[in-house]
Amino acid sequence: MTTALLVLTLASTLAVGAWLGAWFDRLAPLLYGGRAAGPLAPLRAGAAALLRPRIETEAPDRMNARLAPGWYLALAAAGLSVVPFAPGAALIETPVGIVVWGSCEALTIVAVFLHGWSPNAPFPLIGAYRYAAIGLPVMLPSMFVLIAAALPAESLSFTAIVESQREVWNIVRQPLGLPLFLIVGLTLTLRGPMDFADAADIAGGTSAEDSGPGRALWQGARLAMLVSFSAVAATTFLGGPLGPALPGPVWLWIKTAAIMALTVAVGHGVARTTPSRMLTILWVVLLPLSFVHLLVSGVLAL
Amino acid sequence: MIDALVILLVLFAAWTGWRVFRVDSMIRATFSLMLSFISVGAIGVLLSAPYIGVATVFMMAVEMMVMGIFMVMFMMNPAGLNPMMMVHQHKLSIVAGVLAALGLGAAVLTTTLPTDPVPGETDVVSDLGHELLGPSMLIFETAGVTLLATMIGAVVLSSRRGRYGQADEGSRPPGLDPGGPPAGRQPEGEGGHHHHHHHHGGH
Amino acid sequence: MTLTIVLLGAAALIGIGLYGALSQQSFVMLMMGLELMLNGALLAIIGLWSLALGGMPEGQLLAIIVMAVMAVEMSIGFALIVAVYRKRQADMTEALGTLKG
Amino acid sequence: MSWLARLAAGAPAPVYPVIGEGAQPRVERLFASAALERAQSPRAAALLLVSGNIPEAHREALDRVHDQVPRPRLGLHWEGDDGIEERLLDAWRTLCAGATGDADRLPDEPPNPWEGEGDFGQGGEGMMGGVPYGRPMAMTGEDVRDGLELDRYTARVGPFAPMLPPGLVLEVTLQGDVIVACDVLSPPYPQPEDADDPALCAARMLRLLGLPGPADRLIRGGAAHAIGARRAIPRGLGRLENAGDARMRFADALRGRNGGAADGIFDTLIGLEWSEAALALASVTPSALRQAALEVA
Repeated sequence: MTTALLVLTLASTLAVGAWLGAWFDRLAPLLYGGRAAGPLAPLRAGAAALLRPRIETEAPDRMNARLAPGWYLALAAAGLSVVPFAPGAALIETPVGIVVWGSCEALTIVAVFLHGWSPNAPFPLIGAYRYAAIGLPVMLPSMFVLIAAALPAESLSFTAIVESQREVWNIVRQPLGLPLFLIVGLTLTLRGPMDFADAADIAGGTSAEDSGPGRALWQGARLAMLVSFSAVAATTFLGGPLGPALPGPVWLWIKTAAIMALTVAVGHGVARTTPSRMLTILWVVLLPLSFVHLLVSGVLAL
Repeated sequence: MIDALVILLVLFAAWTGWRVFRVDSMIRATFSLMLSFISVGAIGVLLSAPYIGVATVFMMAVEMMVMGIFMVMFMMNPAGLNPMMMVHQHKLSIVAGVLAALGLGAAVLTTTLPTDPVPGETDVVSDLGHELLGPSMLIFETAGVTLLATMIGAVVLSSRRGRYGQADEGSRPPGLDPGGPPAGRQPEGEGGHHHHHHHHGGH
Repeated sequence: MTLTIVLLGAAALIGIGLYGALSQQSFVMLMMGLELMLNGALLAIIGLWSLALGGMPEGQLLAIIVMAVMAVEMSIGFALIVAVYRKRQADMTEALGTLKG
Repeated sequence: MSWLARLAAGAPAPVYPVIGEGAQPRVERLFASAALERAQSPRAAALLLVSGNIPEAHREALDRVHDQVPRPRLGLHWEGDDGIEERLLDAWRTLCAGATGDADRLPDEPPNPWEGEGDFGQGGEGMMGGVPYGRPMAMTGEDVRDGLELDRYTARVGPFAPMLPPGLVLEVTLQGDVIVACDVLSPPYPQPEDADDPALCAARMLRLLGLPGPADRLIRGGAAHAIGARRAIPRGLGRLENAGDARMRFADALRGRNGGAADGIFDTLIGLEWSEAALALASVTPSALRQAALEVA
């Protein structure tokens, strides 16, 4: 019974969250002097994509072309499944929650790579290579940040991480964590400064040959991943379902929406540098920074 | 229920392992191997080793992504237009593989295997943590140092800049006495046979 | 019963891996064979630890060691491939009749 | 009309612009203000907006782009007259209502014969290289970056590629992401003076930096609010004598100043990554780029 309820909650969180994320995407221009669109705009865009036909490139890797968007969506769902909607109520209650989420992150790189590999076309392939080159080093800050969050909880499970934040949220204890994790989120959701897979200089990169339902599913999966990432970030840094008066899931939804808005805003307003420069920044700045973050968090957690 | 799932996953792991050497796509081969690892990881999760299982999935996803890029870099198979079967001593390998599998299988079948499953209430993850940073700390630390040595070794090996000049130029060790002939011998002629022809097609 | 099947699966993986390691000409494919053999070893360790050792923590430690071995094998293997390719433009085992400079 | 089609008809029309001679500024201004979606590739579009004169030599390329837009599709011509936005929206609604749209212009077959050669007919020697269907396959070759001498891949980009100035056709040889050889096959189309408007020039770079929103705002006459746009451009990229580097030209354009001549810009592309090269080309004005290309071509 509880399981069925949790499955339903997870599915509706992903669906409603994806719509909300798409709307945020259309509200974000307001911040940067553009025009916004109404809440129906995401549905219209989705319908427009669904209405278009599927295109087949020459000699594609057909199986992977069909599967890649599905993988991406499945990984978003799997990542969300270890997040507790109320204290102790995750769909999959596991002692190694953050490792499960880490695996979803790593497999996301594979899914995006396959999406770029499968059409057998130059620009998608370049996007796939770039994403693999950027995505792999991004895994390191991600792991450091998550392990740092696990230290005060003395556990790898998200439920314990939530419990450890009853007194004070991790965002206060570990202020560097959220900014570093935001970079991971931008990478996972192919957004703004970290969108090296679907960039403008390669005509949309891995999505350049997408049309029709495949494109709709891919964009939907990107948004679902945004929801999952934000829920994980809200659980790790903002205390997840903890909060006064309102029930746990509502707090998680509110916090998730806040992180989504933050991610979308950063994605729309921060410039993307060139891949080789970003690679240098990742290895030379972000990796040592996340290591220092882990060290400080470890000392504080003693 | 768990048994049935484990059996299915074992079969899937073996089948995807077999597909690695049978598909004509570099990327499919790589990610077929990844699926084989993921099924072993899933077996770990089902058989009450959640950390080992999930960590296998995480590690192999990263490793196989790197492997895939190396495949594309170094395999000679443009666009999958031709079969990827590039083998030597094929019959010998088949015989060796089959013999190894049969031998190990026979050993498994003839042994009386003990039955002593993990007790249900064990907290295996915290057990593992205490083991790693307790009695087996030395082993764990040794693994850590080995990995560090590996990192340094890998960078040194693959770097172009070397102590004796660029790695792709004929490297010459310094002489035994100042200005003398280089220590050691230079191989005569070029090693390796060149199968890459520089071919410029018209279009 | 489950343990037998898991171990038979491990034997099959080791056999397939051995076939790959012996038969493949391309270095990268050869390494895939080696990885597959280690995968079989990992499966056997997980199975034995879970079903025959009564939850002894050293069993999990062994699995961690196998994973570390895989990481070492991968990175040194790829570094060697790069080094050899840089020197000889060779990516096949036959091209290395000699290991001299 | 199904509910899905009715919903879709309300979406911004996905348009892929094909920009000909003299049409660049008006097309860029149209997409900055209208309720249209500028598709990043023809596959993402339903409408093809052809504006300005397309030279005879590029008609086949136009037909190919036309056929890459998935069916049902509609192609529209625009010569600068008013009401184009309504025409595009009408066309999009017609397509959503189930119109069949334009037929293919080219036969759906490879542009060149197969020319099989080699063990498996892929056309090369051994197992690599070759030009099946006239497409040069990747082949190992000299290398400008790390000395590994991995595969080089030659392709033509242009004349209607979204990241390059309209009309420019480059034959680039890429090694991974790095340009090892680059020929100008055809210079950018002549554009009116208006195309050198600093706002349009800066907006083109902003778009490449992943900031389409601030780019549109800049074209509409506002200020570009974006974080790190100038610093995202690598220092020394596309450095020219007397004209600074791309970062400086971008800062100048934001201040409303035009860059000067761009002679030698194509020589700076060798050794750059593709995204850097696109930025470097966008950092000079269309007229200067055309001059530089005419000298090389």
